[in-house]
Amino acid sequence: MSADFCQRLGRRLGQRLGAAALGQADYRRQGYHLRLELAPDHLRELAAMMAEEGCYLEYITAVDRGGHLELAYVFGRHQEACRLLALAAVPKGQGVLSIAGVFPAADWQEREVFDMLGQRFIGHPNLKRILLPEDADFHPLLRDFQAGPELGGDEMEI
Amino acid sequence: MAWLSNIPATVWEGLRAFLGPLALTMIVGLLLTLGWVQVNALFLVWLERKVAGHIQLRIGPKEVGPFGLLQTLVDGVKLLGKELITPAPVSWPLFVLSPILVFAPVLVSFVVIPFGPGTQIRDLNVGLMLIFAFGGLGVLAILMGGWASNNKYALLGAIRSVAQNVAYEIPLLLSAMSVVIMAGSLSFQAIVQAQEGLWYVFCQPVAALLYLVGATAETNRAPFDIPEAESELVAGFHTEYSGMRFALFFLAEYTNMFIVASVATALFFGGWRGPFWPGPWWFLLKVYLLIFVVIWVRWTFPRLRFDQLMNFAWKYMIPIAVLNLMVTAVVLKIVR
Amino acid sequence: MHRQALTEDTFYLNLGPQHPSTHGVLRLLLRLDGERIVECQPILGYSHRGHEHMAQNRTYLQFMPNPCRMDYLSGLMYNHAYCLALERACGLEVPARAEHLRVICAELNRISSHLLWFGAYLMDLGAFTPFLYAFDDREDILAILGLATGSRLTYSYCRFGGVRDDVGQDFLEGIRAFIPKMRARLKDYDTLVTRNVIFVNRTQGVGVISPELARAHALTGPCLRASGVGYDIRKAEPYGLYPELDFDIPVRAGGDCLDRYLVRVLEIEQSLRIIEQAMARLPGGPVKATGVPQFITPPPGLYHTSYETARGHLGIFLAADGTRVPYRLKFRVPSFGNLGILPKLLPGTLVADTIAILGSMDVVMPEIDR
Amino acid sequence: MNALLNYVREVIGGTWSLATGMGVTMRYMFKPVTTVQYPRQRLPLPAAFRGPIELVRLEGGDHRCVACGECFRTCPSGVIKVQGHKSVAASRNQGRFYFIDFARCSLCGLCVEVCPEGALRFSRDYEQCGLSSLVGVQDLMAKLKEEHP
Repeated sequence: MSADFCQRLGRRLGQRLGAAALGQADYRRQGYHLRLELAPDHLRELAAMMAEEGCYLEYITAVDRGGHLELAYVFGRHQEACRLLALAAVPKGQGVLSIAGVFPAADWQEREVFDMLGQRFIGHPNLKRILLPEDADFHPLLRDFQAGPELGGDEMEI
Repeated sequence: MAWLSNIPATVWEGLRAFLGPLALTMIVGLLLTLGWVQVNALFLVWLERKVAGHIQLRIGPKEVGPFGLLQTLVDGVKLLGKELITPAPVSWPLFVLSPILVFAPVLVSFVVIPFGPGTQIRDLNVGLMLIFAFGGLGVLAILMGGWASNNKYALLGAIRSVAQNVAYEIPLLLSAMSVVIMAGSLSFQAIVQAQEGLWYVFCQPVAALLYLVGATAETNRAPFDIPEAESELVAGFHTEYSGMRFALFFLAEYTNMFIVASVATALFFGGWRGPFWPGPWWFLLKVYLLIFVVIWVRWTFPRLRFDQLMNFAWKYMIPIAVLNLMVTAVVLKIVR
Repeated sequence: MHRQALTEDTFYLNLGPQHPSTHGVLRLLLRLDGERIVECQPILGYSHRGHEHMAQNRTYLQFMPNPCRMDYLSGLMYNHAYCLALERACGLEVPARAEHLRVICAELNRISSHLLWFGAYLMDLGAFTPFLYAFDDREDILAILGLATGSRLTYSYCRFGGVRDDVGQDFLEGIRAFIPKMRARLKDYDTLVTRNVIFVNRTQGVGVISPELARAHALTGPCLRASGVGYDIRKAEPYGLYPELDFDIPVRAGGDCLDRYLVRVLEIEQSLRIIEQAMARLPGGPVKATGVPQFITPPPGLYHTSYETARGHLGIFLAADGTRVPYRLKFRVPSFGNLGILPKLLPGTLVADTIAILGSMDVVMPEIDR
Repeated sequence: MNALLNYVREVIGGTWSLATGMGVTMRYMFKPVTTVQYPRQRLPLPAAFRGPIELVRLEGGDHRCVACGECFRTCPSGVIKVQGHKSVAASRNQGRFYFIDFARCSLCGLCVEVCPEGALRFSRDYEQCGLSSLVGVQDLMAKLKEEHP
């Protein structure tokens, strides 16, 4: 049953958002069933589709890949195990459309991504820092950020 | 006044000649009352902590004095030594006046508490009325303190306190009224005398229950402690008070408990009546048993919500109290 | 907040960050009309310690003590989840005895977390005594877990490919004595709290969350299951020993505070069942896999692991780059989603309800702030 | 009529639930106290207790540390500094200083686990306090000598 839904979702996503970027993942090892790479412009369309399918937004996160941020949207489903990892490569400094209107849960998730990695979300109702103080002038999860001694950081041997 | 006979005769005679018998009784009574209030509060706080401790599988105070009896005294000394903080934006005359005003009416109520036959500072023929009248003043002081504190939690606590007291004084008075009808007097001595054969708690069980519930609410005790609900309003109306001012609120609360329990004892539990021992012992025993029940209730139940509290008063307690009063009146009319 | 919206009828109240009922350092900026809430804005981050940043500066093993410190109430489960994430990514097998011990300890931890919540929630509602009864029971669990893990709160018991140490006979006997005691206590809790008319009135119909709202706000754990959705990672995507065990997922349909309370109390019973089964079939053998490299290195790629903690769905997202240091490690914490519904839920309720609703969500602030 | 019946049932049911609740607290009041009066009574420490680390003492006050540095490379908080020297008589390296800052140590115990020589163990001392964060900095080698001169 789980596989059925996943296949159907995969087909639909493939039709709408480009089949080439859609891949099956090794669930036992990677923990998600579908992996989708899409253009940032399609994010809101994807969110609308996932809301239609009755999935929920598990989380949004981003990985700093040097020149660009790799935004990761993870959707899950209550009825059966079907997890979608949607990846969108966004050049640093470029905003993407917010999906907070579709998934209210995205409100805080997007704020966290903004807070930690500086990704701006266009159309977000209240995009400001969530965990760090409002006057912080850095984004700590960017790879070039070094916690100085004033933040309690010091050199470590690894 | 037999209970004053131990005072050396010369002092007694001289003072009586100077002041007259009535004034002297008042002064000695006042001094005794002041002392009694302190001792009573010390004991009650200790009792509360000890009972709470054992209900909660702990010991409670044990370090200072035997069984920790002096713990409260030490706490009181600590509070005396603390700074009286007056935050800058408070309205200070009211802020300072409030703890005094909350304590004074409680003290006055002692005038009519009937510890024994004749062991009473004054037996007023409107004794019950006096207690309720002065009891009503306390809420004014709480409102003053809460409002003057210029703190939102304190203000919310004060508002709650006023609404709660307005609602709960009605069933309190109504249930006391049932007893007054039966005894035919507002004087405590007369009411206790009237319970010669049978305590009123057996003739008026509903009124007794209503009185105890109303009294718990009147003294802001859990589960009716919403004016100072610490998990909602931090400390309610006395959030901004420190040191001795806070201690006065505390003292007033425990003395108030004693007074409402005394009134309950006099109204429903036969006052000083009891075999073998002299009256005052019985009276105190009954009072402290009632207080124990109040403490026991506090450490068992969650707190009511504000609107539920009002609902409870207006939808359950007042109708039942009115009904009880009417039934009492009708039955008395038929019987007598 | 918007200054111009401040009319004479409403005022702002800062509930927290130092407040008896915010469970850690949460600040709720409330706009009140009398005692009724018009608007609520949670302000987070008071206990942000930068765990995700720390992860990028430590080897996988060095990060081991950190997950316990995110949600200190279900530290062992976080620890288990972290090991699970790495074991899946590296394809490590865990010996059967270790799997059993992990499940026993994790469920004990779940009970202790629920007990603490139970006590704290009752304290929020003004009843102090159940708090100490719950702590008495919790003390037993902490003592038992201390026997196995050597620690009482931040257990750090699991290791990649197993657990740190084998347990002794005293651990097993402690559990055998604990289970009947806990069952007897649950009966007392039922009489003292669950049936209490004041408690029922305080919680019934308060803070109702519909299943749709719960999905939109990504609620998980007992909060979701109280809204009639039987979603539990232990059943939906079973890990460890769970597929082999027989247990139920308590689901309630009302979505109010009372149902959230009941779901957690029923979960304590189910956890006891799980522990009994795991104890009955506890095999012998090693507790650590052999051949686990000293510096564990998952192959490059993106990994996700789901875990059901006491508060809900914990997701661990790992971007590995083939070194011994995580490239990016993200924790999807359950409380983050559960707290996010608050601005939606609170308007129109009373201050006392705010405390009841906030308490019923069972948020742990250090987990949200990370 | 029905409403009145419900009203009465509500009142009686509510009162009964309160009374049974009070029964529970009254019963607990006479149960034995479960708290431990700490400075006077102490609970036994579990055998696995993960306290601050100490060096395993060998016969003659010696220790096994060879200053390989495994512990300070593993320490997540970076609070360990070890220095050793090669003595002429012994054929291998021997630890001379073992500095650790307990004020920043999180008691994770990874150092004990990775030690290839088994030179470290958990102490049973849980009463650690001091007036400054500097008292946490201790030399375990010196401590070993102090305690067993």
